[in-house]
Amino acid sequence: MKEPTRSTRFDKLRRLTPSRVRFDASDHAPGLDAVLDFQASHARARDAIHRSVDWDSIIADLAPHTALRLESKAGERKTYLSRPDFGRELSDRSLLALDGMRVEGPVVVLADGLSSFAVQSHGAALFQALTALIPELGNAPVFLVEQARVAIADQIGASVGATATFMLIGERPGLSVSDSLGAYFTWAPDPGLQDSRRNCVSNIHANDGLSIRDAAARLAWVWQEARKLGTSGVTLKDMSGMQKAIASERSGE
Amino acid sequence: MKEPTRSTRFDKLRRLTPSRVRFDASDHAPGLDAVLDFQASHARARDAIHRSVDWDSIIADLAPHTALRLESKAGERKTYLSRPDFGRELSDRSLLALDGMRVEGPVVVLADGLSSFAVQSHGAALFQALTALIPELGNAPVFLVEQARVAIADQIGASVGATATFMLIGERPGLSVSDSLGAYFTWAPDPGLQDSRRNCVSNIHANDGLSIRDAAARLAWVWQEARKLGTSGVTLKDMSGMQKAIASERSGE
Amino acid sequence: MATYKATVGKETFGFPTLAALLAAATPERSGDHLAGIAALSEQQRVAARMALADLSLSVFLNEAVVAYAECEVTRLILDTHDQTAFAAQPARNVGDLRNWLLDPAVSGGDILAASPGLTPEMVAAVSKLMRNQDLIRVAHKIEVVTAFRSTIGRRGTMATRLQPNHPADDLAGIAAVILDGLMRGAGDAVIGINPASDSIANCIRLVEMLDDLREKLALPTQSCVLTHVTSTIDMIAAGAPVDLVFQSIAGTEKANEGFGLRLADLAEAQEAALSLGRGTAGQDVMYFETGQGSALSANAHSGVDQQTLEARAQGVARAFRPLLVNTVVGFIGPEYLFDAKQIIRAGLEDHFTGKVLGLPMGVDVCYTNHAEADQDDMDSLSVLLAVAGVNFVITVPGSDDIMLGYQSLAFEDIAFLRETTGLRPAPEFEAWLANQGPSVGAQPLLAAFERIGVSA
Amino acid sequence: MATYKATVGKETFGFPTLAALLAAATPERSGDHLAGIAALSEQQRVAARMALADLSLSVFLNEAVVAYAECEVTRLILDTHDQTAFAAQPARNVGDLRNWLLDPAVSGGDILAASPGLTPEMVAAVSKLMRNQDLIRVAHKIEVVTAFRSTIGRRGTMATRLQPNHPADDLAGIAAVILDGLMRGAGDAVIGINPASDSIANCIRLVEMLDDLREKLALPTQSCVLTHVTSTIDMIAAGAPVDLVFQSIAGTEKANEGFGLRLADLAEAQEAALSLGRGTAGQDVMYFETGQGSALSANAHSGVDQQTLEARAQGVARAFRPLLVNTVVGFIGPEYLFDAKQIIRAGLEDHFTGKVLGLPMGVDVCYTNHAEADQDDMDSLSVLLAVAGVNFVITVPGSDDIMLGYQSLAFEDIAFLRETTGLRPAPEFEAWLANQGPSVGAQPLLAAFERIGVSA
Ligand code: B12
Ligand code: B12
Repeated sequence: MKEPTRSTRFDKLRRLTPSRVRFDASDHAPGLDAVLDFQASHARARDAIHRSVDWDSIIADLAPHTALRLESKAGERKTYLSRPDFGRELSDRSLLALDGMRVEGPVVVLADGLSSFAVQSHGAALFQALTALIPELGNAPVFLVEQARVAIADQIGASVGATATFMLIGERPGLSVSDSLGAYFTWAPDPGLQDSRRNCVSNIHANDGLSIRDAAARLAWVWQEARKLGTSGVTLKDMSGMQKAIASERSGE
Repeated sequence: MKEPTRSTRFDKLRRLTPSRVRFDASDHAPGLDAVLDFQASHARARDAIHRSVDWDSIIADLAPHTALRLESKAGERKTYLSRPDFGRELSDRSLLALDGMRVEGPVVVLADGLSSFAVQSHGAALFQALTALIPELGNAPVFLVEQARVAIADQIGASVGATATFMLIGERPGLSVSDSLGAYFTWAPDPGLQDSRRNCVSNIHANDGLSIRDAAARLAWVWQEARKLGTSGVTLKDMSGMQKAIASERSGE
Repeated sequence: MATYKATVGKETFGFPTLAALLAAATPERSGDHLAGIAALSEQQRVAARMALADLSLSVFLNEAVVAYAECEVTRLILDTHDQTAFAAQPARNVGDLRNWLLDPAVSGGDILAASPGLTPEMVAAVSKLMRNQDLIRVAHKIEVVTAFRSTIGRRGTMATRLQPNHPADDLAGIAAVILDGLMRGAGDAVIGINPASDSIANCIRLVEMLDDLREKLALPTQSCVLTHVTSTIDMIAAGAPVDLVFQSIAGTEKANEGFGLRLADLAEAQEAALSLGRGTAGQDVMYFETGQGSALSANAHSGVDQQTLEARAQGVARAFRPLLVNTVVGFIGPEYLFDAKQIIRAGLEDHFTGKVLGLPMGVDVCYTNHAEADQDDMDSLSVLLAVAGVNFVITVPGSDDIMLGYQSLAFEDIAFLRETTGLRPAPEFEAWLANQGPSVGAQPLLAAFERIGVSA
Repeated sequence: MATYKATVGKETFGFPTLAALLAAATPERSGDHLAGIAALSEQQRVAARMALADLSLSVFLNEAVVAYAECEVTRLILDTHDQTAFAAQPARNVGDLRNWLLDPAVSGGDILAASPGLTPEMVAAVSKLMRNQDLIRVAHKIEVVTAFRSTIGRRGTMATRLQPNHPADDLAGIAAVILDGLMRGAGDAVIGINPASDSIANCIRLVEMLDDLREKLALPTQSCVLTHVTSTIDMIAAGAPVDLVFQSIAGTEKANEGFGLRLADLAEAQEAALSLGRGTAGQDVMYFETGQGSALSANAHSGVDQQTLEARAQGVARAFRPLLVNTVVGFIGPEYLFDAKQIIRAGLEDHFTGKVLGLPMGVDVCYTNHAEADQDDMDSLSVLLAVAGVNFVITVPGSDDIMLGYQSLAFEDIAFLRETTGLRPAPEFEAWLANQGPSVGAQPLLAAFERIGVSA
């Protein structure tokens, strides 16, 4: 007995959505192929969360720019997952490493976040694309942070006196895409800021997501606007209508 | 509304068993007092497993006898619980500590096992009672082992050349008794021995269990028999009928 | 200085406030550890439960866990508390209440009659004294029936939300998922989309498409675009065919502020939706989502444990006669519910407290990839909820919500639950399904989809 | 050199033997880690499942996981394999078998007809491809009915073993617990004591007391003293009133050796018990217990994963027409089943494999204090098993077995399960309970206890 072959009758409908649609009116359990594919996706997504980043290869890809490795207070993955507050603060050692360092202009922070695959695959490339558009980013080392949450960029930026931070961080992996990078921009970083002070460019990945080029362009645009406004976040977004632009861009309208 | 007071009608029956009997024909859920008592017992039992032993106070209680602290390969509690094989072997450091040490006659090993409360409450007392009956035990230090399983006594005994081992170890805590000590006697200890080569005197505790005095007497008796037979375990037990003796002793027949 | 105390073994534990007592009594939860208010040992937890069992219910009417002056949720709860119903129910302390709820002689109707006299905090407190089986047993007794175009919550039935999300709000893509869901009998609670883009124009486009589809298919169900309540008001003003008003709600004023929400908005929206008179089987027009951790995630928890705050969010819901309320139980992540054990427990708690408060409770049986959970655990939770009598569950294609990045139940899980527990769809929807002939995938349905431009 | 392989993502994984493949495909289990045979990553586990899905069922007839020459359990399995039934069922590979079992058109009767053609290893293998819901769904279809004085396993019923253990085998203490259990409707599967002392004289004393009580109360149930099978043979020879023969069994000859057991002993004991002809509703006289981890704990696992070995133990059971078989799922400790997730999964697996093999499966829903589990988890597992159609569960007073130091279900859990799932006792027992009048605790029962010297 073979598994009932999936009817091709609905293939046109299937192409309309990336969802795991089935088009089958029976009371059957899902096919075994679908079940095993689901499990493989889940394994990959979990791997993305739990595997650590190969920072050396990222450092190589950042050349000729220099990088400085930092870590949060979370220490290990299990703590990171249950204590987001620790992920928002630098360890004492990392704080010491920044002691006395001053930077002119904005800085880039690359962080593992919830997906090591994301920063591994797209981190250096997005940085390179960004520096091409914002040369000032070349003045400072790139900060590579382990076990980090979005808000840790505030502490880094404030402690070196940066005018703004670009936080490029792994988003929580979904079942179908596990290497999605998120970029959070914050003008005048300061520990304790609300997320409403940030702008977010999300879903940067090669799988129907935002391309590196488009993401860099969008972030550069945010950077220009923020310089004019002297702030970032909700205010900036409201004025730009960026949100809509991204949505229509994605749906290809 | 008060919780229906437990009828006293069945108190006579209740005294017949230490079980959590209820004597209530209703379809009601158990009373809240019973539920909370259960939870308190569970907390205590788990505490007994996870709390570590205060070895210093045991060492004080062992005086004038000297003690040597050892540890298994298990390291921490979580590993201990999932890897009984590690609990049966000494760490490299502990092995080194035994290097060159020789002992005449039998030795006593005190170990945490699955209940720190057990060895804490009854370990030193049982040792003192035992030495009173078996003076040879005074010749060697008492070995105190952390994260240990029963079989680790084989390695200790063999490595110091002891003729026999008395392993006094915390039994897995039940809901109603969480400080029960088990004693395992092994003649001619050797790593890799089966449990069938040991004799067990179990349920040593103050809560309807075997008393320290009776346990010591029983173990001394096993020791005498083993010396005559030149072995321990199933053979010895079969000949002694000890099992029956203990059972009738307990049921007070 | 400890106001509440109890002794376990030889140790006496004290708890300075009602909030601290509740937090220590609650089953272990990563979010309460994160907030620094969880019990520090199992013994302390049992002590808190002992103190809680003896606590008079009237204490909850005098000591608010979040100050009355500072929080409109507290004001709503206390101002609408029904003294007569409170006096009429026989329990004097929290332990009594537990025993009364579990008493086989006490029916679901008795509980619903007492419900207006119980505050969310009382109900949260009593749940902390209950095992999973107690949460299931009590919820199982309570039948909360609501209706709009379908009738939801009747004993022996279990409905589903069909959630056809699409990352770019593509109409054809959404319609394809709806067809997939209908073919397997999903959608009797609601067909509800989370929009990727929140703009009102986009939301109107979505709701019009849903309404069109529903009319063409003569579907006895309701549609919803889950956008902000104020946007829905605007949509209604613009003449959009809005069936239900959706809103995420939380258990403190401050957390609702994070959602851009004041309680007055909800009343206004409810009135607007009612004015349309679109229901046929009934006129329950509100749909709420909640979820443990939302207040803490906005740093707006005021030292109250997340399960008590969840019950308070439900206290908000019951003021607005909802058609549907569901907890999105494992959505945010492991910092609030660490693993399957915590998700399962929270799901049963939220369902229980909601039902005792008289709500038409559904559950989004779900988890994220960074939580310690998998499909096996969702299978378990879904069966437990089916036995407990859940009104509805959320379903997506193949369990994978590609827009929100988390896993919920799949359309096909309904067949499993119906086969093993005997539960049936909402009656109007069941009749509609029967009309589709032996196979729902057959001609009438496909023809209707073709008429809206989606052809196979 | 890898005989079996599959690719996940970009990585190809190989598995040298059938045993290695099965071990890698099984859901995570601490015992398999302890044995050093567990999958090293989730990806590898999925790969093993993919390879397993494509594996022809005939491979199981040619490659024994424990060598035929060395193991009488393997010989029993292969020598009694029914080629005709195997050929008649439509599945050719393990994936097919999974689909066939789940097919709504395939009934429990169809599965039982195919069962003699399926080896325990095939059934273990297919379970590794199944989610919890699949294990429940298939088991739910299968009705295995057995009988001695009561009839056990009928659809819509769930029976219980009343386990009145006492640390000193005190007769009055045991009788008191039996009364407590009967008052709450426990005991229709068996009243079965684990003796504290194994001596034959003691066991006879116990079984005589049980029989006396049963007769005085006219109880339509059977009694059992769970001592070694060879002791039971001696008891029968000595004229003791033995209803059932008990034995713990494991999945390898070497592990059974650790129990002092040869398969021939079972046949001999069965014959002896049958010769007494004591059954009234039927003549099923064997009672077996199993439990994942028993072989590894005796260092007799031969590199086979613990769940496959459990199915092989069930393969032993089915050769002897048992009245009752149960897994003692969480008894040994966390080194085999680490936490509630593993215990729940193992409980559902053992129930599933047993049912597919045609066994009257019960489950001891239990845990020890060093495992990561609590009453909430047992509540969940017991509901899942009730929905799956478990034949019986074990019950002790207040969940606390004071003799064996672990927690099982409580007498009062039965009322909960019956109330929420509608399951009923064994029919003969239900009639007996009805005869006791409105309250089982009433006079007739107490009077009978008084006649044996236990008075309230
Ligand atoms: C988890 C999540 C949330 C959680 C965040 C709390 C938590 N405990 O993690 C909750 C549910 C509270 C949330 C709320 C919102 N979110 Co959100 N969220 C996400 C999600 C699913 C994952 C984020 C992630 O993985 N971060 C990485 C980890 C490592 O970062 P973290 O430090 O742990 O978490 C921080 C960020 O997640 C950040 N964050 C989360 N959402 C948003 C949204 C904006 C605009 C900003 C600036 C920051 C931000 O807040 C967290 C705490 O500092 C993303 C989808 C995605 N693919 O990324 C959407 C996403 C980022 N969120 C989005 C939106 C729109 C919102 C809301 C505005 C929704 C609303 N209408 O109310 C709110 C506002 C959030 C705020 N604080 O200002 C959009 C952003 C679109 C854009 N380009 O601007 C996304 C992309 C989803 C989508 N496609 O609709 N969100
Ligand atoms: C767990 C347990 C077992 C497990 C052990 C495996 C495991 N993974 O732990 C299993 C289920 C396999 C088992 C089997 C038996 N057990 Co046992 N077991 C226990 C129990 C409940 C707890 C033991 C404990 O906490 N040990 C402490 C930990 C730290 O030690 P460990 O190194 O982790 O585990 C070792 C010991 O437990 C030892 N062990 C376990 N049981 C026995 C029995 C004897 C006679 C000996 C010498 C050793 C021994 O074997 C383990 C592996 O080396 C005790 C009850 C109690 N209150 O102690 C009964 C108990 C010790 N067992 C008992 C008996 C009779 C047996 C059996 C002979 C039963 C039978 N008829 O088949 C078998 C034989 C065991 C053997 N290997 O020779 C009796 C002993 C009575 C006596 N005074 O001699 C006890 C007291 C229970 C009782 N009241 O009936 N047992």
